[in-house]
Order: sequence, then C-alpha cells, then structure tokens
Amino acid sequence: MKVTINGEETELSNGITVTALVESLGLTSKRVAVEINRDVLSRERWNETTVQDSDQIEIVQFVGGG
Amino acid sequence: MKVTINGEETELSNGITVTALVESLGLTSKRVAVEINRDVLSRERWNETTVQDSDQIEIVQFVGGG
Amino acid sequence: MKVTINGEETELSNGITVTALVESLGLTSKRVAVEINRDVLSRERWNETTVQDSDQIEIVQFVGGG
Amino acid sequence: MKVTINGEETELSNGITVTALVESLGLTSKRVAVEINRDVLSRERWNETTVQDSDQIEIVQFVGGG
Amino acid sequence: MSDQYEIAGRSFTSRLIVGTGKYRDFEQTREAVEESGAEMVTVAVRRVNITDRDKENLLDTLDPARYTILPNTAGCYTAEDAVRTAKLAREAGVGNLVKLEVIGDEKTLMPDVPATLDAAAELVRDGFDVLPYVTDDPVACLRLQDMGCAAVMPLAAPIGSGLGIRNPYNIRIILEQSTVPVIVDAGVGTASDAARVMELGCAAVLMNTAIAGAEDPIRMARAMRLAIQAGRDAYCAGRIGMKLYATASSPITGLID
Amino acid sequence: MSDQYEIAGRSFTSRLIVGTGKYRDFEQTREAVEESGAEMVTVAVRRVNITDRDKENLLDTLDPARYTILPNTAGCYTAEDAVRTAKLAREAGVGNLVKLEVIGDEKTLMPDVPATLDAAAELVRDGFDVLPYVTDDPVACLRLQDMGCAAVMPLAAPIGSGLGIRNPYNIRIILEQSTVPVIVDAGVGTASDAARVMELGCAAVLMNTAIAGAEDPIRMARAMRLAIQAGRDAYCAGRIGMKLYATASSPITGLID
Amino acid sequence: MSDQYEIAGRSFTSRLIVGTGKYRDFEQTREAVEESGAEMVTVAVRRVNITDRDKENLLDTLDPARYTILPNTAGCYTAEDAVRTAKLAREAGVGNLVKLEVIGDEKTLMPDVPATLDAAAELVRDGFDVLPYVTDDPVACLRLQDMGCAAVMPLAAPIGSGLGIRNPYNIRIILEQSTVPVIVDAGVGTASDAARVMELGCAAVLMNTAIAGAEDPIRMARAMRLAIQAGRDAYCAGRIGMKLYATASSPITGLID
Amino acid sequence: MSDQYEIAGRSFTSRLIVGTGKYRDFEQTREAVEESGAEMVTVAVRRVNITDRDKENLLDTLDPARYTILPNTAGCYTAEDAVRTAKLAREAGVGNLVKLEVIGDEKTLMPDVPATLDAAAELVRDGFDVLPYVTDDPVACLRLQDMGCAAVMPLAAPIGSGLGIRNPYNIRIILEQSTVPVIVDAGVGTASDAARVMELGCAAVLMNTAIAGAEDPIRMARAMRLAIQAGRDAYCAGRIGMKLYATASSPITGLID
Repeated sequence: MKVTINGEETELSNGITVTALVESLGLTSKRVAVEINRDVLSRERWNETTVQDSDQIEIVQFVGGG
Repeated sequence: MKVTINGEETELSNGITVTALVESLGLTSKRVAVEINRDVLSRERWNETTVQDSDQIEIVQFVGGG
Repeated sequence: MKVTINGEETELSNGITVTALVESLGLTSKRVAVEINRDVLSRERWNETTVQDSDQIEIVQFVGGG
Repeated sequence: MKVTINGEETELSNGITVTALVESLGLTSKRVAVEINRDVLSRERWNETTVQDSDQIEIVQFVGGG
Repeated sequence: MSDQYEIAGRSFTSRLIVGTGKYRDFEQTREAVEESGAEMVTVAVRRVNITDRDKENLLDTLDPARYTILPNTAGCYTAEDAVRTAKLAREAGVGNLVKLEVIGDEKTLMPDVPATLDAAAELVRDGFDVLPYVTDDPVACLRLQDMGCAAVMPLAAPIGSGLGIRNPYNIRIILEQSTVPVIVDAGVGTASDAARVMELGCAAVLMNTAIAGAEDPIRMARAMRLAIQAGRDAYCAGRIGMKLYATASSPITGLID
Repeated sequence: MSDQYEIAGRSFTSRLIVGTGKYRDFEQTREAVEESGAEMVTVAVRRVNITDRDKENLLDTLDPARYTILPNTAGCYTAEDAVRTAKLAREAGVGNLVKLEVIGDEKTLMPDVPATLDAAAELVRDGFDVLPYVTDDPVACLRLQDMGCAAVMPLAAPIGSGLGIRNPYNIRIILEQSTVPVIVDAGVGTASDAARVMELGCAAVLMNTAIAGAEDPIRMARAMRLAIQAGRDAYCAGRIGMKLYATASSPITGLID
Repeated sequence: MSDQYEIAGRSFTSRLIVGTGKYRDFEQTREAVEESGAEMVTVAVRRVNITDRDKENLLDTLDPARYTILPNTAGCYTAEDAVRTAKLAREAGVGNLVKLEVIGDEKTLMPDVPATLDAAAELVRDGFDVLPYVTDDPVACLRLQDMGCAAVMPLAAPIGSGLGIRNPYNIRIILEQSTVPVIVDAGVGTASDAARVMELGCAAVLMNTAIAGAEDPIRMARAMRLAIQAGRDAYCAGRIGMKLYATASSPITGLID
Repeated sequence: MSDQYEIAGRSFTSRLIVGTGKYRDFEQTREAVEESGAEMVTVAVRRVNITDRDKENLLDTLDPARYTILPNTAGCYTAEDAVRTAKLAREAGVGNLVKLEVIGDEKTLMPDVPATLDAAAELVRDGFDVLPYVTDDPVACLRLQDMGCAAVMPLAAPIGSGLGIRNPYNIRIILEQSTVPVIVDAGVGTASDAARVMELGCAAVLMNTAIAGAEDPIRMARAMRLAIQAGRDAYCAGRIGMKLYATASSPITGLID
C-alpha cells in the first residue's frame, strides 16, 4: 500500500504497525513523535495501530530552534 | 406603558410612534439616532414604528470626543 | 616694488595709496576690508596710507557661510 | 610663636622641626603630607626644616572620595 | 505646493485630525479646531440627556458642511458595542466614516486587537469606511488593511500619555507594508512629536489631549498645525543624512594667512 | 501674538538664523533665506579673488538693510586668526556683531573651548557683540556669559552631522543658568530637531547644512520656519505632562448599555 | 544570595533562557549553552529526515535530565498548526511546557495576536504549561495571563533584529499588571540590552540570535550570563535616582585653603 | 580569557575603578570595593582633623599594596589648587598617579576645561601620570592626550546624576581619535549603563555614587563588576548587527504540512 511519510510517498507492506514502521526506520530509540492524518498518536498506541493505505504520517524530532 | 429610555424607566401612552416620542422630547430638529432593543432604527422608519411596552430605547447624539 | 596681495606676489608702483590700489582692483564700491601686515586698516585711513615694499596685504569680502 | 595649622591658629615652641610637630600630633606613622606656605615639603626635608613664626601649615591625609 | 492625501475617496489638505473632547466649552472647542486648521474632527456618540435637553449640540458649533465628522466608538469594550455605536452614528446622518476603537483595558485604554479586527470586519461588510485605532502592531495593521479598512491608525503611545512616538521602528514597518494611509492616533504630546510622525512618512496625525490639555489650547492648536506642515515639508524636502561628524558649511578656500 | 527676543539691543521676531553656505548659487541662497523667514543671516569672510573679481557679491543678494548680517570666523583655528577675521568683518561695514568660531580639530570641526574663551574676551573688550559657537559645555557657556557675550551658542551636534540635539540635558542646564539668549547652533538635521530645541526653551536656532544640503532646500527652509514657530508656540502653550498611561479623551458618561 | 523564580511550579536560578538554533554544529551549541549558564533551552520540532536518519539528535547533546526543554511552535502561521506542533512535542516526551509562537507575517516574523490567544486557550485547556511569545501588547498579555498561561513573553524587538528593548514603556505596563513571570523574548542584541530588561524587573530573558549570531558565540554567551546577573542585581540593589545634576562624591569639608 | 589594559605602564584586569566616598563607614567601603573586584580606587586628599586625630585612616582599610591608589583633586576650582593637591597626594607616598579634577561650577560640578588643560600640562611636566576628568569634549581629550596624559576620562553625565551615557556620539568620536585609554568617569547610574560604556569600546569605567548611593551598595558593587565584564565580553565577541526586522532562529525546513 502507499502512504505519505513526512511528505514523501512511500510503499509499505499491508498491516504493518506503527511500532514496526518506526523500528524499520531505526527510530525506536530516538525521541520522536508520530502523527497520523493530523492526529497525534501516543507512544502507548503504536503497537495496536496498523498503518492504513494512503495514511498521512508525520514523524518528528527536536532540532535546534529559538 | 413602561419603557426604558437611555436607562431610565419612563411612562408613555400606548401606541405612540417614535416620531411622536422624539418630538415630545424636543429632539426632532437635532441630529439624534434611535435604537430600540439594541437595533438601530433608521429615520425613515420612525413614523411607522410604534413603541411597545417595556421597549429598551436609546437616543443618542454627538458630543465632544477624541 | 613687490607686495603680497591675498597670498600672491604682485608688482606695484611706488607710493601708491590703498585707495588707489583698491580702485585699481575695481573694488571701491564693494564691501571689502583691508589688512596690511596683519593689522586691519580702517577705511578712513586708506587715503593717507601708502603701500610699502613687501607689504603683506589682505583684501577680503563676504561670501556664503554658516 | 603662632602658626596656622589646617586653618587653625596654634601656639608652637620656637625652633620646632616639622618631624617634631608631626610626632607631637601623633601622625608619624600615618600617610600624611605637609605643605608650608603653599609649598609641599617632602618627607626627607621634615627633619632639617624648622617651623617659622606665622607659617601657614597644611597637613593632609587620604579620605574617601570619588 | 498642493500636497493632498485621500481617505475613502475624500481628499484632505490638512494632515491634522483633531478630537473635540476635554475642552472648557464649545466656544473653546470651536476656536481650537479653527486654529488647528483641521478638516476632519472626531466626535463621540453619547445618550441625549433626556431630563436636560436644552444644552447646545456640538454639531451646531462644528458645521458638518465645513468639517468632515469622524464619529468614534470610544468607550466600547466589545466588538458588538462598537458596531452598535458605529451604526447609531451613521444613522445620525454624518456619513459612513467611523473611527473604530475597542478598548481592552480601562486602566491603560489600550486597544483590544482581536475585538478590533472582528468589529472592523463587520463594519467593512456593512459598508462603513473604517479608520481603526490599534496598537503599533504590524500584523494587526496588515489584517485591517487586507479586510478593506480605509486607513490604519496605530498609536504613538497610550491615549493621553503625551509620551510621543514610543516605537518608531514599528511605525516604519507599518509604513513599509501599507497600501492605505497610515495615521498615527494617540500619544502625541507636543509639536516635535507631531513633526516626527510626519517625517517618518505618515499620512496624518490624530490628536485630542495634546491640544485640549495644554495650558493654552488655542496656541497649542496652532503649534500642531505648524508642526505637521513642518514635518510633512521636511519629509518631502529630503533631509540630510546623519554622520558621526562633520562637514564645514563655510568655504575652506580663501582663508587669510 | 508678538513674541520677540533681543540680541545686543536688537529685536527679532524670527527665531531662525540661517547660514548662507553650500547653496547652488546666490539665487538659491536668496530664495531659501526668503522662505526661511530669517531676519539674521551668517556670512563668512574670505579673500577677494584678485584675478577674477567680477563675480557678484553676496551682499548684493542679501541686502544688509533688510537682513542683520552676522559674519562668522569659520575656518579659524586660533584665537588670533578669529580676532583678525572679526575685525576685518567689522571693517567691511556690517556692524559689530560676530559669530565667533574657533575650531579645534579639522576632522570633527568641534570648537576649541579655551581658544574660544580667549578670543571672546578680546572681542568683547574691543566692543564687539559676540555670539560664540561652543560645545554644549555649561561651564564654558557660564564663562562666555560672564565676560559679556551677547548670547551663547552651544551646538546640538557636530557641524553638518544632522544628528539633532544629542544632549538635551546639557542644553537644559545651560538654559537654567543663562541670563543671555541661548541659541543652538549646528547639528540640527530636520524639522522636528528644530522644534525640539525651541520646546526646551532656547531663544533661537542657527542652521545651514540642514537647509542647504536638503534635496529641496527651499521646501526645507519652509519646514524649518514652520518647525521653529511650532516649537516656540508649544513651549509657550504649556504642553501636557507625560504619564505611563492614559486618560480618556471622550466622556465616560452617557455610554449606551 | 539565592534569588530564584518559578515557572509552572519549576524553580530556576538562571534568568537566561537560550535558543539552540543557528549554531555551527551541536558542539558549538553545547558549549554556548554551557557558558550561558541557562537551565532552560528552547528547541524546535521538525520532521525526521527519513532518507538520512543517521545524524545525531539534539537531545543527545542537551540532556533533558540536565536542561528543562522548552519546545517551540516556531514556523507555525495558524493556531491549528501551533497546537498540533505542541502536541507532537509533548508526545516526544519532554514534558508539557511549550513556547507558543504563532507568526503573523513571514517578512517580519511578528506574532499574530488573535491566533496566539486562540492557540493558548486550547493548549491551556489541554493541560500544557504555555509560555506565549507575543507583541509588547499589554492587553494581549492580560488575556494570556487571565486564561492561565504560565508566563507572558513579550518581544523586545522583532526576532533577530538586535534592536534591543524598543518600547520599555509597554514592558513597564505589562510588568505592572502581571501576576505571572514576564519574560522578554526576542530582539535583544547585546549585553546591555539584556541587563536593561532585567533592570525593568522582568523575571527572565529568552534569546537565540544575539548569541548564536555573534562573531564569538561562546564569549557572547558568557556576556549574556553576566549581563543578566548584573541587571538582576542592579534591580534588587535599588539604583540611585536620576537628577539633571550633580552631587559631589568627595567630601566638601577639609579642603586646603 | 586574559584581557588586560595598561595605564602608565601598569596592567589591570578589572576594568572597573571605584571611588571610596559616600559610604556609611570604612567597613562598608571595604566590602563594596572587595565585591566590585576593582584593582584601582580613587581617594580624596583632605586636612587631618588636628583636634580629633584618632579616627582610622582610609588606607588602613584599603591596603596600597593590594589596591592601586588614585588620589583625586576633587573640590579644586583652580589649576593651582589642583596642582598643589596632586603634589601633596604624591608626597603622602602612594605614587604619581592622579585623577585630575578641576571643577568649573559648584552647582553642576562640571569640569572647567581650560583650567583642566593648564593643570594637566603642569602635572605632566612635573612627572605625574595624569588621568584627567573632563567633559565629553573631543578637542579637549585630544589636547590632553597630546600633552602626555596617561588616559582621558570624559564624563558620561554630571557627577552623581545617574543619567548614564548622555552622548554616546561624543564618546565614539573620542574613542576613534584616542591613542590612550578612554575611561568614562561619572554619570553612570546602573548596570546597563556600565555595560553600554564598555560596548562602545572604552577601556574602563570609574564610578562612585552609583554604588555607594544604591540601597544595597554591596549588591550594586557586584552588579557593576558583572556588567563591566559583560559589556567588555560583548564588545570583544562582536555583536549581531541591527535590522528593522527579522530572521528566524528556528529552521524553516522540515515543517509539518
């Protein structure tokens, strides 16, 4: 299926959970946050949440700012 | 009937028109505006408009201001 | 004889008066002042004063200034 | 003899040296400077200098200042 | 030198707009306005005193045929009251200009920016030519301009403070971005303040207390008229630059030895 | 309202004194002086050009019968040269007024205070009415006044800098102590600067570059005339005080519910 | 002398809050923050670069166990985006503090007051400790305080302008009315600006560009740390009053004749 | 970071020079000087009280072995008295440094420029290292430097006025022309004033009343020590430029959609 991650179209295997997605991106240990279709997804719900076709996913972290 | 004009309770005879009211107050010639129950009443409609019991009436004019 | 007028060496005939000098320069009618050897020479004394050899003469007027 | 010390007339025995005067005032150990008749007297010359009648003597020290 | 500016299709030569509050009496008001040379005057909307109606009306003193009357919404603390007051003013028959003023705090009389924006939007929709009094907030001025206000009127300093133009930097930003006239309203204290506003490139100045509150209001009215002409002339004349120092104004040649 | 001031027994209505340097030509000089409304103008003393004498004389343009001529000693770096220059100026027949100027540094053109004091003392002894240009130094101004100068002329900022009145505090001290007119000379850049000087209570302002150096000198001359009238009026009218905030200029009674 | 202040129940000794943007690299960021003595640092929320994930994470450099992390909503132009960004930041696990920033104009980066008020209200309802960056608008600050923000953060001047505190009068009004800490955010350019903010009585100063943009950021970080301590000490020490002049600091008795 | 400056061959790390007048007692003087971190202190020269000699001597409190003692000529109104006082100070055995001060007016305590120049010339001839207190007069400072003074000490504002640096433009001119250290003396009121002096590039600041006159002199002494380090650091660190507006300090890439 096709989803959009941080603005880029990406091909993902059906039924993948957010936990698996984050792991596949090597971000598990990082302080990141995930938003799906403009709703923030709390870390506790990553496991039970499977990515749906054409989801809009945002994965963010902290960078330098003022 | 009782109405409130500029915050003061006043006794008026039933069926009085706004034109008559303004005249009775000696303001006909003056540049005044009338509001009834928070709606501005255009001068053209003074004649056809009769004051109702317990109307809230505001009659205003211009004064010095900055 | 040689004199210096406004910084420039000039040849003058002996015995010339300041009046004559000013006239020869076409400045009689102008509002000018004359200094000889660093002393101001009042207009009344132009007539009686003859220029001496090697005199340092300044002839000034008014110009725009702030 | 009479001298003036710091503006006050004082009676001193004739022939007294500046060293003795300063000592009599208990100022020997202090950082003070002496002026006689408006001339500063260097410390080296205190010994050889005897106070004269009607001398104007100033004895100063350091105080708080900005 | 003709040098006019326009507000909502009306042309004005005088760049001084004066308030009519705080004067001793109507006669002093009339004299001060006259001396100020103003072509537009602000007025407030207040209840007729029903029990004592005889006292003269301000507009008997200031003929609307001669002066453009700019009713204000002074004293309103909500968008709704400001809109009601504006509508009443228009109904009283002096046209559709309004000085919109929504106060946010009775202690400082500083404007309430969100309420001012809301009221401005409604009044513009309703066909008013809106002149909003607002803080020296470039973004608020941008919004007011974009929604169709006839001018923007940032404050120089709080009403009646006399502090003069506290933040010329914001005024400069507002001028840079504005496509409508920028009129500085409130805070001017003395003549040089008014001149300085004009030197920044503002279209006009609106004031009341600085004149009415002076020991001699009539003379101060003249001072302000002259100061605003002076500041405008200086702006148009192109002032000299600033340098740490110094160039001689007398020639440096022809000096005596 | 007649509101004159006196210098050395002469009365003046205009509180603007203008220099005549740096103009494009005599015609522009004449127009600018005319527009400025000045009654007194400064001029410099320079050598006649012997080899080319034909060019018009400044005083053919500015009739001494109409304008009080104030010769300056600009360009002098010693008391002696300043005194010689002043004497030559007097001899040229425009009276005994002199703007004394002894420069201490050619880069900044700032005055040399000790040399100015020395020259002033000699010129006063010699019967001149001395108007000394000096730093904004209260003590120097006190000395100049005590020795009999007709006025004191502290600078607002360096000549030609256009920085305006850099240190109003010193000017205020000088005003407080002075028994002769205080004329601010040099440094004014634009109209509001001039108005501000007058609002401090100064008797007059002397300027040259601010007008002659503007893109449109004639219009700036007008700006300065108006600004100085405005500042003087504001000073006399008694401005409102300054507050952190705020007093309503519209009545707070009679508001609609 | 212990002299702490509190924000949302947390106590801080350092009154300098620093941003972490615009540094050469994380190492320089770390050094500057270290030298600044800051206990709270602002960070931005941005997308992970999916294609190049390896680069170090800022919070590996600035340990949240040591520094209070203050995520900002920089770059948001609507209340909705600001709220989403704040929620993401909280979800990333650094607590519920947020520096709310809703920009109104990309050219000047000035805040959008109405959008800031809307976002603040929603974030407060949602349990955030909100530190809103806003114009120096006393009414806006009053609203933010009344709705339960943990502090108000008026700007000294536009972000990155380095103009220092443009309008101390507004800051004074805000201080007078505030029951929450007043933190000046943005516009500080150099050490004396920071000291002056503290001398007005503000609780703290937030800055980024002034340090990161200096030629020597590490030394400027130190300058700011010292300046803020200095300004705070001066505020607490009770400065001398201002007089036009003058009192001797050396005794006037005991002078030699 | 070692960052010393030199006066007359002596090196100093602290750029704060403090006066010792106006303190409650010697103990408070000692504490304040200690807290200020000053390495040089000014003292006055006064008559010993012959009738009551027992009271402690200031230099028992401030050990000349630890502090460089800078005697002043405060209270002198003529060059002659200043020279006599300087010679007495030197004779008292604290070296040949002197803060030359010749007052021109007892009301404002402003310096007498000509008398200061005369006294300075004589003291330099007599082998003193002269630190002259003078107005912010660039020409006077040039003369003092040319005659061999060890530094120039223009005032920020009148002694004890607390007005801060009234005319930074003159100080900048003086800095531009000076080959000796420029020390601002007198007029500083609070910490930001001191920081600002250093940011202009001055070598040091001399103050007394600002510390001694504060409600808490010890804490103000600390404030001044920190402020002067801060201002010096900021000067050396190279501050950001000033812009009317604005550059983002958070990255503008990676924003969420």
